[in-house]
Amino acid sequence: MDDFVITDLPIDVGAWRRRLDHPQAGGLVVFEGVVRDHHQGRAVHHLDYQGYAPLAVRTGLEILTEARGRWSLHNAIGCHRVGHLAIGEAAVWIGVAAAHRAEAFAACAWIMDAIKARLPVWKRDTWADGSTTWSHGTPPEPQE
Amino acid sequence: MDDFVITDLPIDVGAWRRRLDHPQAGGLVVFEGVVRDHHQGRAVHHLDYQGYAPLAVRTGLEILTEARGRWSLHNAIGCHRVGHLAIGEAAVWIGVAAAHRAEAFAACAWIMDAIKARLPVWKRDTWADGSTTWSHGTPPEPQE
Amino acid sequence: MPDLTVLYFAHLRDQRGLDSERLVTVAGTARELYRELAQRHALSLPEKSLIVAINEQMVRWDAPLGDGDTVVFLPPVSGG
Amino acid sequence: MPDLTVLYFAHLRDQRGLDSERLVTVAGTARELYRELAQRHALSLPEKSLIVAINEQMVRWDAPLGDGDTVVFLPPVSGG
Repeated sequence: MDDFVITDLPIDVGAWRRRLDHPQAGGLVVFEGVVRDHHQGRAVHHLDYQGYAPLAVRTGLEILTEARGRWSLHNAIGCHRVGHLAIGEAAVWIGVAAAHRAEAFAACAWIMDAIKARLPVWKRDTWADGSTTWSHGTPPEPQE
Repeated sequence: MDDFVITDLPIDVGAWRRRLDHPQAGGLVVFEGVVRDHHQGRAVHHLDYQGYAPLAVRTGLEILTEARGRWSLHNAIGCHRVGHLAIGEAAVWIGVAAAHRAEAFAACAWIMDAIKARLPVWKRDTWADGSTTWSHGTPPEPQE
Repeated sequence: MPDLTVLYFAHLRDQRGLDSERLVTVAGTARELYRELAQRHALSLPEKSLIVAINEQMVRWDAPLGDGDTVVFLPPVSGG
Repeated sequence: MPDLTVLYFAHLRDQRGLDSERLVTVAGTARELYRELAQRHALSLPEKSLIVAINEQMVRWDAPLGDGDTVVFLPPVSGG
């Protein structure tokens, strides 16, 4: 199965969690990014994510490979949702399995920072009043 | 429901995860401590945990309350298993929901450090050869 | 003159009013292509806020364009 | 002389061979009780590695014992 996926279907967090099982892993850390009902003080109705899927998959896999190089991990996998997301739906899921918890926490947090900084995915808030705003965002880092 | 539980039944990680749902939470971080097939270079057959349940529940709730004081959290819950645990079973589950991921990561990692340092729970390894060893452990901190 | 596919995302998709288009351009580099498109379609994002990808690889603004290339100007990202 | 319940965990449970016991002691403090039990049952853990709890509260070693108290000597913990 693919270690990093872009999907327009709801994220099956139970299925992703089961993929982390590993007999040598003592610590599993999972991050879920979920659509909140507010953002910068305004009520949110829903979100839309667009993603440049082929480059996003490649970038996600590169981030996971970098994390496996920085820490001793048994597994590091994840996915990012695109399309229309309602409040409470998961936009991103990242799971890390390691022998010890410190590595799992550090790697999972680092992966999420890298996802936010580098994944070619864009978020648009639709506010409670129906107006929309693209998130300000971070210019992706050139990779030359 | 109780925010911190000591249980001799398998931890239902799906049910605990669902308790984290919160419309204002944008970041969920979950830690699972799982029984590994090895420890300090030796093959493990299974683990047994003993816990002083009433004090462990109180201590767990105190730790969660301290975490809610240190970070702005929407939820912080967890449980610790006692009794006989096979390889791959979860011994501890901690889940934190916050508006933003940095708080959720920091709080979840801190809670786990506190659990390891303070919860009156004891782990015994049963090795592949049938011999047993109580973990060296940390003296719990006095709370006066 | 290279025959290209250009994909649009986020603000640029809204401003262009298209997800993608095929076009033939006199532009020789990614920078020249963005300036041409920005002028024609009133694209508001400055070059310095964008990253260019050609054929799913991030490249420099002075990267040359070749026939059949897929070109994407990536706005500041906001995943997670 | 207080009538107490003592609970044992981990190494101390193995060494005592009991999960818990009721006993009447001449000991006036937690420290005196542990010394009495350690001598009688060859408990190997030094006082400085233990924490005392009386009635589910962690207390000092010189805490007095009262009738009906539940006393626990907590070995170094190893949860998680």
